[in-house]
Amino acid sequence: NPDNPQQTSTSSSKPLEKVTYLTSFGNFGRDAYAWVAKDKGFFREVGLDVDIKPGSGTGDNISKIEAGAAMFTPVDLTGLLLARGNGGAESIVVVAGIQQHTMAALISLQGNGIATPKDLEGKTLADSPGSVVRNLFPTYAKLAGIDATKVTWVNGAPANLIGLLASGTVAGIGQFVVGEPTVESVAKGRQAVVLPYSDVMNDLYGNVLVTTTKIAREQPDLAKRFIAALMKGLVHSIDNPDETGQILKKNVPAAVVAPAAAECTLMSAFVRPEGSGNVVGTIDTKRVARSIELLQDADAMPAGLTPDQLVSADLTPKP
Amino acid sequence: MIELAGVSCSFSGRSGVVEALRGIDLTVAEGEFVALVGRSGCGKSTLLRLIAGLLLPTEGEITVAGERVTKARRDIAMLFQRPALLPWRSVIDNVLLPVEIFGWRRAAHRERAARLLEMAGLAGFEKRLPHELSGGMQQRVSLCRSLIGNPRVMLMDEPFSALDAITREELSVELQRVHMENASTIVFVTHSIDEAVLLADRVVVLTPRPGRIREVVEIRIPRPRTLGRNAHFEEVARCSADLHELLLGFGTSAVAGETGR
Amino acid sequence: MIELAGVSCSFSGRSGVVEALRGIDLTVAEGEFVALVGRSGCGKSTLLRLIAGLLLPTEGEITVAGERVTKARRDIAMLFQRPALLPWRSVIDNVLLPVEIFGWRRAAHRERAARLLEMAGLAGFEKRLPHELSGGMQQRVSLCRSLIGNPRVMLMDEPFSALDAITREELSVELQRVHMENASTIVFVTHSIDEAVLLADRVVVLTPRPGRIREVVEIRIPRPRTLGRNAHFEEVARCSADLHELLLGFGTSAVAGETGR
Amino acid sequence: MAEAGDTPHARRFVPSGRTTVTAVGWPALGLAVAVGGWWLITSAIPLIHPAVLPPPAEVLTAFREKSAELLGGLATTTLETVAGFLLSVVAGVLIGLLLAASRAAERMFSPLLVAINAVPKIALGPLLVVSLGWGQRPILTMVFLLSFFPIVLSTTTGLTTTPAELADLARSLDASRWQTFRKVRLPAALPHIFVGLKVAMPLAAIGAVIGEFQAGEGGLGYQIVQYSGIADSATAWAAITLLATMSVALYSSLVLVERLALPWVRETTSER
Amino acid sequence: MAEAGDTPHARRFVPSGRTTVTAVGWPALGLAVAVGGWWLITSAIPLIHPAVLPPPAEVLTAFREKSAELLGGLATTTLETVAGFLLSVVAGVLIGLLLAASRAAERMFSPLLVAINAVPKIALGPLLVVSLGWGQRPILTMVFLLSFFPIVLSTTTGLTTTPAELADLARSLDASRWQTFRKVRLPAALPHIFVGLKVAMPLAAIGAVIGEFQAGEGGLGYQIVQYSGIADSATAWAAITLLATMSVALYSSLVLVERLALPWVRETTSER
Ligand SMILES: Nc1ncnc2c1ncn2[C@@H]1O[C@H](COP(=O)(O)OP(=O)(O)OP(=O)(O)O)[C@@H](O)[C@H]1O
Ligand SMILES: Nc1ncnc2c1ncn2[C@@H]1O[C@H](COP(=O)(O)OP(=O)(O)OP(=O)(O)O)[C@@H](O)[C@H]1O
Ligand SMILES: [Mg+2]
Ligand SMILES: [Mg+2]
Repeated sequence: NPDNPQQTSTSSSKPLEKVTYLTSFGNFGRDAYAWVAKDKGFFREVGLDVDIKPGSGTGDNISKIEAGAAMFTPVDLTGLLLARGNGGAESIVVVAGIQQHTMAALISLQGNGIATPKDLEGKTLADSPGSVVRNLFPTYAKLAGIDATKVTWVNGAPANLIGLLASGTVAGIGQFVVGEPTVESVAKGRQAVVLPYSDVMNDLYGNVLVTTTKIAREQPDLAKRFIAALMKGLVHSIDNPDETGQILKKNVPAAVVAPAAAECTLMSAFVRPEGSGNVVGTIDTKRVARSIELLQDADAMPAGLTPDQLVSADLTPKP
Repeated sequence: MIELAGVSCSFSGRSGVVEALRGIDLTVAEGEFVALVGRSGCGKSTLLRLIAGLLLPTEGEITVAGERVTKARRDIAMLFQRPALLPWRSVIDNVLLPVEIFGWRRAAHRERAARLLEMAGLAGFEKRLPHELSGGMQQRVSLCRSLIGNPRVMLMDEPFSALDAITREELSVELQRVHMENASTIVFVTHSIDEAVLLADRVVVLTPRPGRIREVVEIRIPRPRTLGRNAHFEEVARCSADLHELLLGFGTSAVAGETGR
Repeated sequence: MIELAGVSCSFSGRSGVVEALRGIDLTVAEGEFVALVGRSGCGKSTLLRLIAGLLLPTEGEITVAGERVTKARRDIAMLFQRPALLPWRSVIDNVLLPVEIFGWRRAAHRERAARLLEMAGLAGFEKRLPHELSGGMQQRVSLCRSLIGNPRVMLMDEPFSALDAITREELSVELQRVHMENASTIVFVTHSIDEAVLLADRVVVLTPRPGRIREVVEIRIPRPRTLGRNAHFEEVARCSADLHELLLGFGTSAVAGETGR
Repeated sequence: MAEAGDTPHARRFVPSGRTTVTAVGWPALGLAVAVGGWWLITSAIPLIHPAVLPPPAEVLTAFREKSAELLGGLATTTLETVAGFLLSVVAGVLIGLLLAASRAAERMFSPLLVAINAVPKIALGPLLVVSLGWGQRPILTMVFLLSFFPIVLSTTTGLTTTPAELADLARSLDASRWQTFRKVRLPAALPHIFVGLKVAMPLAAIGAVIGEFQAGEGGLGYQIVQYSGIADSATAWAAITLLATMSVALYSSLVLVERLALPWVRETTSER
Repeated sequence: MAEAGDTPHARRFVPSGRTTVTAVGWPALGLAVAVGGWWLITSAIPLIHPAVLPPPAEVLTAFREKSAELLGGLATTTLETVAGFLLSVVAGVLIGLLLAASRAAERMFSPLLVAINAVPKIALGPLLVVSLGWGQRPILTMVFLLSFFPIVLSTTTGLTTTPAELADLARSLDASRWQTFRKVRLPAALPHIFVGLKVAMPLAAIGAVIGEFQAGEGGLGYQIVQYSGIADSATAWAAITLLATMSVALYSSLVLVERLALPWVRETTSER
């Protein structure tokens, strides 16, 4: 580990505490900030030895955190809310916001005849069942003023979506906004058309960092230190996309620098939107409440859940 | 009908070569009944398999009805030393197998099959599977199967070896009848000198490994022949004694004729 | 040594029940040599399998050496009608199988196995696999296997059926020698009346299905016995004729004795 | 036959009551053991967190709540599994036949079949969807891809290991290739082929599920993804349990077919 | 032996040149056909978009560029596959033995084994990770879960279909269960067992990949996820191709082992 000797010496008095962290999915640019925090020694500075494991998406990650296989992971807030609404994820608590707005989007290619949401009518889109984009689509359609019933959804495993789009099998796919450069690189010269859900659903968060209520309650100090260090990594990664790409490559040989850096650049606007101040990771419970309302209105979850049941106000970074 | 000219056959395995037959010259005329006798392991089965086209000779040539043998022929029926019944077929279906293979109508031959089975003492067992039969009964099923096609040539490898003396006699008589009625050519392997003398026009005596023809003994007794003391008792006794001596002549112990390589 | 009291055995299959044996009462004394003769399918093999403990009787009781037979015993060697060789084992390894099973030392019996094979005319074939042997050779391997353990009781199901007359005579002599040396008890199935008369102290004649004991013929000829014309020629001829008649007595055609259900 | 114990006796009809006990009683006991074990590690001594393996009671509740939906999924998936399996059987036996008929074909194609078989099927999703669209066709193809190999292999092995004496018999009758195949080699190969079919059956079920993951619009696989996507593990496990039950049922019917089709095998071989 | 044509002759040694041709020539031809087909549909007449199935040339380039990394992945995955496969063989044969030894056990557990086998392994990811952590243990477990069933089934089938005459022989010698197993039933079952092993081998490779998907931190499966995540399908397919090649190589060694271990099978059966 290339931590500089100065940092090592400051924290060598106490043994490092072990923490297992799961990325949201695999090891891509959008999840590289954890590697940055580790590589730059931010975790070590606060006395933590973090083990970073590749995650497998919101549902799996929630299960693994609940069962104690890992302590922290970013998951999509919408997915978490839906899970909670279904009676699951009961011991999960949100401790920081990674992306202040949902990165969920529909991505199409120029030439597919999609420029505005209205153009989606009559088209075929692909995403996996249970994904955020698909779950939220009816709400998105309502807010964007289009008829959801005129859009055909087909199934596609996450790893296959870009191929389906590039080969012209479908007109659009569900993706995170940061998928844009990847889509363009595969589409060979055709430009991507991105319709971010955040255009019409400004309150909805993207990925949020979660842990269990038990950790939040019993190890608040450790959680605080972890959150602070991770946020430091997050800031560093969006400020230095190229370095982030390198760091990721160094730690995960199967990663590729350029697309990772591009993802970081794109993510920047979601992590630190205009006017959000200097602090990253904040959670506004009012916005969470409105998100819950949104989903309840869309009949996606039952009534009753309140933000304070879900968010640990003590731990979230404050502006 | 059957001609073998300078036929040799060797087998090679991981532990060396066995020369089973060497330089066999033999002609079997149409309608002739030839018995093949010789010590165990001298190559009798191999010889039948060569004539049947199941094995190609390492040397020499075999012709049947003027045609060189390169594969099996439908006018030759082979009765194997082991019954070789299909375990999933009932007795009668095993007997009818050649009928199916030859593309004949099953219905037309069913009755004949039943009659053959009855002749072989297997009436009532038509529907049974082979494993429900005793060894001798299986052998008789196999005999019926080889007879069903009315073959011009029959190659029979110890067809009666698992049968008791009485059944053996009865079936020998039947076989003689079939032979005379159909004028079929028969090559018959047996270990019983009595049987050879009873049935054959000529008895071919093979030497032990490598099998060569030691002598061909002609049996000049008019047909139909019967067992027991009869007018030709002396000829029978002479032939039997001859054959016994010929077989015995290879040495006093079985060991002499048997070497692995 | 072996006692059967009221033993019956039936098989049931999908197409009905076959009564193979009915009411067999038989005592075989220690050191006695009993031959079993009867028409094919009359239940001889079944009887041996019952004594060997491979089959339980439907009725009656069987005891060997005073103990009721419920499973196979190591002091009984069974020689099956078919050679039943393990196809993956060489000839000598097949012969040594009982040695391994009994937990004896292989090395100590290897030489004896080789000697047995030589006696059976199989010298030089020790390393070969069973499929490289002729039918008669396989049967002889199986014979050697049954002898290797020096069993007190031997149950032999047509051990010489696939052998030529000479080998058969030689091995008969060997078997007599073993019998006399070891004082072993032997029950021996054969289709050859000559063989039965040559070897047995008593010959048990079974009726066709269901197999019952028709008669037990005693052969009072002193041992060692030899083949051919000898001092006891008349006794031999008398016994042979008796047996032939007994066997024949079941009707003129094989059909009579055979019904499926 | 279903006699217990080591000692053999003349085969006789087994009282039917006995057969029923072994045919139903033991599997039921096995099921009880399995469910008991499941209950033990999730409820009694909760070793495993319900989020990764929910207790049986929760799964049952989830099943009750969503039974209509789940049973609908079951119907879809069963249909796909059976249809795809039948496809596999036909095609697998034919390919097996081809490989058995020609050594050149075997040498040429069996490495390719192994290669195809070893490709993780997830990676084939886009290819299937792009070439076959959504719905039945790619799903059946996926079922086929997962289950053909055992059938091909067992067919080839069965057909190329006909006992020499039976093959000689067919040859001595100068039977055509087709006749030899139909009357001798195929029946002799059936015991082998059935092993292949039995291995292929659960694979077919997995194929249907993977197919639904990638190109489905319903069915148990679709539901598994959907419900695990929102961490509703109870419902996801209800779907998984249904899937397993379906496989066991289909497998058992296969065993039954085998038993009816090949009575001679049990008679000429020794079970234990 | 490797003689062509229908007519049988006395078996004799086959000239070794001939054997080499059939052993190497045909598979090479098969490979050429496969790559040719691939090239045809992707490059010559581009039916399929390169994002879905990249042309062979691109895959080759990707392999050249990342060869060190991919070969590292290959080593990892091969190790996992082989280790997991060996585990499967040992455990599978033991389970098969148990099921063969007792009818009660068979009736009780075989439905459970079918059920386990039919659970889509993807759904087991969290369970495995939670109980076994990351790395070797869950991956080997995954390999085992995918490949044990064919081995169990073929072992059980092989052991319970010993030719009756051989089983009788063992019984007549009053052989113990263990002796009967070792000296008679197991050798007689080997041809069956090898079919199971051959089916299990490619499944083991898939198991390693799926395991890596879920709990891995390296290996070909991990690389497949990573590179398809950034839509670098050429590299992903390079990894898939390597995986397929590995399977073919492992499968071929298995065939070789079988041929060396069971010479008698080829001699007592008729191939074609
Ligand atoms: N497939 C084979 N491989 C190797 N050797 C063989 C094969 N078949 C037969 N032999 C050898 O060829 C010789 C002759 O065998 P064959 O079966 O023709 O004898 P046979 O005269 O029929 O003997 P028997 O009377 O015992 O049946 C034997 O020494 C045998 O070992
Ligand atoms: N497994 C079985 N199932 C059904 N019936 C059987 C079985 N084994 C033998 N039988 C029947 O029992 C009867 C006696 O058979 P067994 O084999 O004892 O005859 P055998 O006297 O040895 O005849 P062979 O001299 O032909 O060998 C036969 O009618 C046979 O059909
Ligand atoms: Mg012979
Ligand atoms: Mg018998």
